[in-house]
Amino acid sequence: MMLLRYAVYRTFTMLLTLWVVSILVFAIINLPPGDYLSNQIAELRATGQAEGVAKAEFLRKEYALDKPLYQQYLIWVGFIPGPLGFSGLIQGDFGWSFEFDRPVGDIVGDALWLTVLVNLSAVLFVYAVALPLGVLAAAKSETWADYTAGFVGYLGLATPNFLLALILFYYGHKYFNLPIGGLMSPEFEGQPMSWDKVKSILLHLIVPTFVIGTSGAAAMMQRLRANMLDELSKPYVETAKAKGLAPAKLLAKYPLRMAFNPFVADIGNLLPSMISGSVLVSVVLGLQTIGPALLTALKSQDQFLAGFILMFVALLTLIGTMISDILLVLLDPRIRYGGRGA
Amino acid sequence: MTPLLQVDALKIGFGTAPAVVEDVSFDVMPGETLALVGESGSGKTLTCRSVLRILPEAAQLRSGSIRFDGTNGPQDLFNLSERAMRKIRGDRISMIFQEPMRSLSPLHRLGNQVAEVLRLHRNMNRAQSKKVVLEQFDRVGFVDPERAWRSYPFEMSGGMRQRAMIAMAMVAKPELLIADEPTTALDVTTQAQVLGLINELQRETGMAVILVTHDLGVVANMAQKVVVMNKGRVMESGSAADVLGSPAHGYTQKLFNAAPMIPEVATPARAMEHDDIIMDLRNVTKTFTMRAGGWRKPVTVTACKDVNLQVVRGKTLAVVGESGSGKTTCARVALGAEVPDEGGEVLFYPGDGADPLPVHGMTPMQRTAFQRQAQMVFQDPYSSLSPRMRIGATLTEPLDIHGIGTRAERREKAEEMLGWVGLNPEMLKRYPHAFSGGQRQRLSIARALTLDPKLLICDEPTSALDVSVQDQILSLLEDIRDRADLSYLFISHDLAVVARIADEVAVMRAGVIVEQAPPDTLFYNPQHPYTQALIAAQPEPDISRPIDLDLVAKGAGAPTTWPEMFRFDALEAPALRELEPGHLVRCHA
Amino acid sequence: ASPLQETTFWAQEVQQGNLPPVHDRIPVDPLVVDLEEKGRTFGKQGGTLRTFVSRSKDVRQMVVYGYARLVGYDSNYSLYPDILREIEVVEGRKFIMHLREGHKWSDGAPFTSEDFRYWWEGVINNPLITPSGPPDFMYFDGYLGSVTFPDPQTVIFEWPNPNPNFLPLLAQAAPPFIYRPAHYLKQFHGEYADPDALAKEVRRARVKSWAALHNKRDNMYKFDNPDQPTLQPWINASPTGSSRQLFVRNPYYHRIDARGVQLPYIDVVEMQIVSGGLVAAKANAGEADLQARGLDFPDISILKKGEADGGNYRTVLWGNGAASQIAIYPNLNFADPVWRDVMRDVRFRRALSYGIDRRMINRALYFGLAKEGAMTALSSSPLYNPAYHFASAVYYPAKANALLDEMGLTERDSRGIRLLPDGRPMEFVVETAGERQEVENALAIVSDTWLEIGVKLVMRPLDRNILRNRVYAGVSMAAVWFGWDNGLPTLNTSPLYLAPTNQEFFSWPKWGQHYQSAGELGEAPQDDAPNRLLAMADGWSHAYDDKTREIFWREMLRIHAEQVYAIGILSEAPQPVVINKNLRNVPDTGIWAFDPGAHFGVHRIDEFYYENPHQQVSQ
Amino acid sequence: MSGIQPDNRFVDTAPWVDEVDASAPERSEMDASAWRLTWRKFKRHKLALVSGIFLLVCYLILPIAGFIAPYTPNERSADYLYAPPQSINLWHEGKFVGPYIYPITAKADLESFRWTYTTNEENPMPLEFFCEGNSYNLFGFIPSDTHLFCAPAGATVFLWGSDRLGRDVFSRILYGAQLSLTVGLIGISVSFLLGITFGALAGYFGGRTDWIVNRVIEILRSLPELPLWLALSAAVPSNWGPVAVFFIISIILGILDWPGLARAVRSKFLSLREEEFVKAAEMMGAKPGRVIRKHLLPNFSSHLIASATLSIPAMILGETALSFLGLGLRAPAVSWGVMLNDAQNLASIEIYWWTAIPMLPIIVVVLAFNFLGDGLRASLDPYKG
Ligand SMILES: Nc1ncnc2c1ncn2[C@@H]1O[C@H](COP(=O)(O)OP(=O)(O)OP(=O)(O)O)[C@@H](O)[C@H]1O
Ligand SMILES: Nc1ncnc2c1ncn2[C@@H]1O[C@H](COP(=O)(O)OP(=O)(O)OP(=O)(O)O)[C@@H](O)[C@H]1O
Ligand SMILES: [Mg+2]
Ligand SMILES: [Mg+2]
Repeated sequence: MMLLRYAVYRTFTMLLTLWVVSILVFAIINLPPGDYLSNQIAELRATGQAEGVAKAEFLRKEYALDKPLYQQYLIWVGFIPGPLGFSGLIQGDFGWSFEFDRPVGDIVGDALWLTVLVNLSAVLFVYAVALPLGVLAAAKSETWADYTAGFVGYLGLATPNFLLALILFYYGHKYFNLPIGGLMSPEFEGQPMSWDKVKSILLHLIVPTFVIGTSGAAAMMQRLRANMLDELSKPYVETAKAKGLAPAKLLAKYPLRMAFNPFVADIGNLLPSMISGSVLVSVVLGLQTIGPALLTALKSQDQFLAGFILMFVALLTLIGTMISDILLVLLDPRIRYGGRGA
Repeated sequence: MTPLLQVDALKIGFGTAPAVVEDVSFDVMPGETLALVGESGSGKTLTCRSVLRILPEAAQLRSGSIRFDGTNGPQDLFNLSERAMRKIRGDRISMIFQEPMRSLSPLHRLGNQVAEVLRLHRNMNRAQSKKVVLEQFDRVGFVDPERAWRSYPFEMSGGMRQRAMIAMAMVAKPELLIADEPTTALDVTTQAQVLGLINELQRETGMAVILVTHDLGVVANMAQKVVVMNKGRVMESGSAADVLGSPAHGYTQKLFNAAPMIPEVATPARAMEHDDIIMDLRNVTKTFTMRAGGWRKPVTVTACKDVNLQVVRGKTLAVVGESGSGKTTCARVALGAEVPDEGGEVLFYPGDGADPLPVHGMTPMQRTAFQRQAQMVFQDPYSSLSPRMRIGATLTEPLDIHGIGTRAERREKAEEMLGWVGLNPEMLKRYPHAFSGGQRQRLSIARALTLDPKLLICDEPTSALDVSVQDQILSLLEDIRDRADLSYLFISHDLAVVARIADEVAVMRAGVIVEQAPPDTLFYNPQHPYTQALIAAQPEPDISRPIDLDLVAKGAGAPTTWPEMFRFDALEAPALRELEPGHLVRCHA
Repeated sequence: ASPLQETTFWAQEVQQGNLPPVHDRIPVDPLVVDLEEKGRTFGKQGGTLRTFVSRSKDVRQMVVYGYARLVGYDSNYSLYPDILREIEVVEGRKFIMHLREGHKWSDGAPFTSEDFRYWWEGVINNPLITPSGPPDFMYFDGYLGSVTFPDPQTVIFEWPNPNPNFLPLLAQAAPPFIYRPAHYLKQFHGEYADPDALAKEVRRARVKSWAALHNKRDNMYKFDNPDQPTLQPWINASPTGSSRQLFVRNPYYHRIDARGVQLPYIDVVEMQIVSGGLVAAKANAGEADLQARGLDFPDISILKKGEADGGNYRTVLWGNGAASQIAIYPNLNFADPVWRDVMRDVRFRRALSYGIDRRMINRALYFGLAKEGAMTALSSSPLYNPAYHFASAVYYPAKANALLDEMGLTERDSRGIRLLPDGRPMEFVVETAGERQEVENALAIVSDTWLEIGVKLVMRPLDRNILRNRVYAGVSMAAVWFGWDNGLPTLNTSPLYLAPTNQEFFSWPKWGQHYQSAGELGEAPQDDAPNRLLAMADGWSHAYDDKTREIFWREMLRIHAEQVYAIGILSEAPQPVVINKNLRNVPDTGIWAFDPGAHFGVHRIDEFYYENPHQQVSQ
Repeated sequence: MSGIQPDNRFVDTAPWVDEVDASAPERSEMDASAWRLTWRKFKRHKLALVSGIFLLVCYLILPIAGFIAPYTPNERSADYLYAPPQSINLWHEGKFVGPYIYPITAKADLESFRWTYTTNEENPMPLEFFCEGNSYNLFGFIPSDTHLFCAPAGATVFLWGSDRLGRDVFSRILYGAQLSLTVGLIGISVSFLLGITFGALAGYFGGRTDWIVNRVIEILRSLPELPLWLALSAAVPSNWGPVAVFFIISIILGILDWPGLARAVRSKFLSLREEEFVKAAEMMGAKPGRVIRKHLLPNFSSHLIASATLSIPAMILGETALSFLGLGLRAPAVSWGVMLNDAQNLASIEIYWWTAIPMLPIIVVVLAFNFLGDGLRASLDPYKG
């Protein structure tokens, strides 16, 4: 009941925030000098392609890029009509990607599930590895198990992702015949799901999951370990021990839940990072996720694509923080969001 | 018959320091109750914990042996594997920890925590265990077991948490129950109920009990054997009749002499003057919204209702009453830690004719001044001490906050305070967890006193102290009161203590004050059935005069069963009437 | 000639009657390639060629590699009719194009002058599709050319004055497609299509107008619309957005070998989009059959290692066709007046050039395999002149110092850095696109030797778009880029790109803008030399005999050599090319250039074949 | 000394005095400050102590890196490109020579396109000590050209090989440490300062403060860093040195980076502020600042220490990601990130493995920080020892 009211209230705040973010996003995208089409024209001229110039000019008119920035913003969001009527974000028209020459919705839609797949598997990897190891490292702190886990984690952390990927690709291919780059064997692309395709995807996922996951896992593990160590000597753990609980269950039920507080706070970041996380890694690994599309769009100032992805990520961020705030109360009943003493 | 538990030449120490428990031996027979009494900090808790091998990380079991001879045959508890030990914990031997407030997980509902034992050792499913636990909750005196099941520990009063802890330890019907001061936070009628429950279980299952307590009355009523400890050593041990009847050791004699008693009162006292009051609680009502809900409709609890209390300058107002009746809540409201519901207000009179200050509407400046003059001793000293702050820092903090003295002076003051409460200055370096329960309670008192306050609210300040230390502390408090005109709002369950220190007593039950009078009047002529029940339930340290636990446990029964004159239903209580000058009773005309 | 042979790849389709037999597919007078003359061998049809690109829009590389043009360059960089049967040039101003009889689009529709007409009338002169009107190349000397279509096989382009730019333009790697598959595009054209159907189509494609739809479907160069018919050797057979693009042989392709086998030899090209950084790793793993794009010289050692470890490929080194592999462009239109004046002094530019130890750079970065020297026509160009190549391009710090001293820049600060006339230290900021490590390495070496002449080089990597915008705006002091794309000019190559006619030459963005915008933007060059370059370029355009043209060309190259507008460091840097061991007809030496050359284009990738195509397919 | 009485009761027979032992231990001992006590506990952590000393040495070396390195960072040995690591030996053919190296000569192998090196094992060339080399600045401002050791004329001393341009990897690592171990930490500090401050304010005060801080966090988090960096790379004035640019970038990174930490701090504080000891402190009159500093933060210090340790590798490596966008450090500045950036290709893994050596100091330093942090955490842990 209280939570329900809280959720409704947060939704309203969210819309407000989203609006502020939309202004900022638009401003930032347009911060670097030039715009997509003028860059495009320059590039076309530089490579001697007279032909494309006419097309670029055509698009400039059609997408109102010849209007002042504030009008472009209003058209983009859908507050005022563009050259061909209302068609903004709030009308459900996400715009056109000049770079890919397709509607923004299509591009994002295609890449979305791969993105979620890659990052979800990375997140699962992080949790699957970091949770048990972090708890173990805390329970067996200052033993070789603890040190080994820490060392391996830091090894992953201290290796630049791209280098790590290259190493894994190179030796993985050499010794285990793992594929290099991509998310599935090319012959499966556009094919319906089949057992072989799933296998291929899983095989391709190994290295990216590992590369994206290691740093996250190491970070989570160490933090969890620290938080767990704080909890382990608390009296309530002794009580639980006096009940005769087995260590694994005991740790999971009592101190882990306490130690989890800071991580729940960050669960809000999980959603957006599913989309925009690991951009650079995806770029260097050649994964067809949203990340590389975003980077390309930003670099070339493909403003509708970049804008939409950024707004999408922002929305997820907002939803994420809301979820994390609600989870926080569920996790720790003592937490209230009111002011002090109120 | 072989003893169920044999503790032999136990020696426990910390680091390189001399042992804190030395050469402790005793036997517990099945079905028997052994009382462990002794000075605060003498190692009782450590001894108990070593039976379950749950000692602080820094503690070392230096030597000795502990054997347990339960249904599974004799076992050497010191050399048992962890796995085998887990089978014993909670199942064969269970323990009630001394500080129930800290010993419960703050994130889990009480029901969940208690039922876990059953699910673990008795293979019960959720529904079965819930049924058993609710029953147990009822037997330890929860008026609304269902609410207790759903509550989080922080939503419960001190005594309620303690009862949950008791329920947790007893619900699985262990062979040996180690109860480390299980009733300190309970009023005497509830205490009687719990002790009765223990007795009952002993009769039913042949459970043996190690009962750590400071209350010699409880010892007299419960124990067959007594072990007296002091400074880590056993001073005297033997059958209860012998030890209580004719203490042989000097320490034992001293201890028993210090036991306070409710005085035999010949005449009622004169009414109290209420002209120079220092604090005035007016129509204080406090309603809490339970967190238990989540997505459901919120449930509210009225902790206290329409409480009017006046603390007279230089005098002691004692509040006694049922566990969960809102005493702590009133105290916290009085010092501004909680905001009362609309309509209530608390006024503080700085004295010297200055205008009264509304505690809940002060400017920051006024607040700082107020906080210097009014201090509180929390019911739960462990929680109120910063776990990561050394005691030295904790004790100097109030001075630090108010910018009093230099570093060295603060330090000296801290040492002096420690001396006052009978602790060693060497302890300044320790963290709160490295103290015994009674020591922490004294630390809490010491901290409250460092600022030389004008008003001190003590929430059960001596419950964890053995009678001789308690005597010392009470003398100290009286001394300061007389010397520095300090006023107390004193919450306690121990009527004997109240009788000694109070100038006026208010009795609370179910969130309202049912009777209020000077102690002598009250003990001479208790009017309210609840007050009468309380006085009757106070155990006496005389083995020849046992109280009938079952009888007094009934207390005064539910308010709806009281004589017509006092009866009330839910929160619709009759008004408080002045029967004779200074003697208020809640009754119909 | 020998009888035509049916293509195995399409044999089944032909049998089932879905496709006409080969003699009905190819033009009546196909282009018969003379393999023997080129020293090449006859091949077999079949096989899949795997290659990598790094961006999804690089699908267009297939138009480049395929290199079927109306007229194209041969491997000696002379023009010959390719798609056209013949082209007559009258007085250099009238171009009569003769199409091949029976030439068909890849969907079997005839390729006729109607396709040109559609381009001219339906596309170029339709204000909705092309709001900016006919493209620049249709204007010459201010006159718009005319296009006529006397019969289905003939198209005539005509200008009042001789237009020497027209044919080279058609042979470009990225040519203007002056013909469009009219039969296909008409369904998207407001003037031809059924309005209702069109409106539905517009909605389906989620675009805003039929013109946008037309534009979207009409991607001759982008090559991303599998439905659009083409004349290229391979046709796109994959949906857009896929990371693997398949290209299958064009059944109507107009070339055959002398034995009557229709080209291309290779059935399928599989182009996979991978991250740029992984191309070398994939090539090393033997996953590329023909790869140069995405490979840089530093990758050579790992490629050779893969070869030695038993990889099924060989690596050869071609030369890069840009006029300079790394060139520094001092911005003569820089906004800071003090710096600008310094940079406009030719002595300064020469001094910088003398201050570069090119040998060292060549050795460190290219094993000494590149050619050290200034930016000028490459050695394989008929216009090559060693004097220009080495002009101011030897390491001669004493001379550099002398030049700078002579300019009066004698004051130095405590670090030994010379001071500008207004007292600031000479911190010469060179901006790069930050894409090539070799540039950074080269600049690291340059900065060491420039210190000796008292100039401090500050390197600043930027994104290429940002770099361009900064240069154009005149806020960047100097930039690094390749030299002229076309390092292999012939007499008949327009030298316009040597003159300040476009802002893409980073030394004179403003002058270029002035020329491009016909005086509206930018600023006119005041100095002698640039104006002379403009005059020469104009002169070349109006010279019709080789002799005069050569004079103009050489004079322009001389001016560049003398003025050192761009400080070239080295050229003909080796470009690794990975070739499957079974792939035949791939030259061991060659020029890797976009224009002219179209990368593999001039080397006629449609003549490459597998020794054992069947084994290849099963891979 | 049996205390068993006839009635089976035990009475202790040892002498007993009824007195509290209030004798204070030594004064100096008493006055030991909290820091001293913590330090005493810390010292017992051998691994942490060793790590701390190691890091201290590292930082002490920074200002004199130029002295220890045989070469300056951008000194190229044109004839020794991609030279493999050379070892320093003491004994030559059973004879003690003192530290010496064998000279090497390079040959371009145009078959495999590598530089191949032959070692002349006949000719041991003793190292020179306190010799003259290229000049550098001691402590950043004292010009000097004396090096601890250098190669004798005609030889080279590449302890960890040389890179593509013939620069000594060992020396560059030493110089790189000067940046990698300092500038990045500034970003961390900024981020921690902001994160803790705002997180603490939001968590402790809750209500309106919490609302505002959370909206700021949400907005900052929604604003992707990528485009900001891109915009920045265009906006930084071009005559700024690489270090200055990097400095600014790392501060901006810090400014953008705090929300994560702030959320963690906030959520923990939301829970901690309900604790009884916080109430107790407040009721003694403690101001919010004090409650936060003395009561709340210490209870979250383990997490903070762990987070700080973890952000160090991120900061050292952050620039490799930045250089992807043209914003990283660049020549002539050297840092470990820059060096690794150069090593991000297959050849560096498979052929010129020594160019990837900069990973080593990163790992060692990070592990040292980790052990140090863990030791610190343990010595702040009241339950330990
Ligand atoms: N972690 C620790 N480090 C050092 N000393 C400790 C530690 N824990 C307990 N002690 C000391 O051990 C002694 C025995 O403690 P214990 O808790 O057993 O006392 P107790 O008899 O239960 O006292 P109380 O009645 O006050 O609860 C006390 O003096 C206490 O100060
Ligand atoms: N934070 C809270 N949320 C909900 N209910 C609360 C809260 N604090 C107290 N209560 C309820 O208020 C009632 C009064 O509690 P209070 O702590 O004042 O009792 P008490 O008289 O001090 O009892 P005890 O003697 O057991 O300490 C109890 O029923 C308790 O459950
Ligand atoms: Mg105790
Ligand atoms: Mg209470």
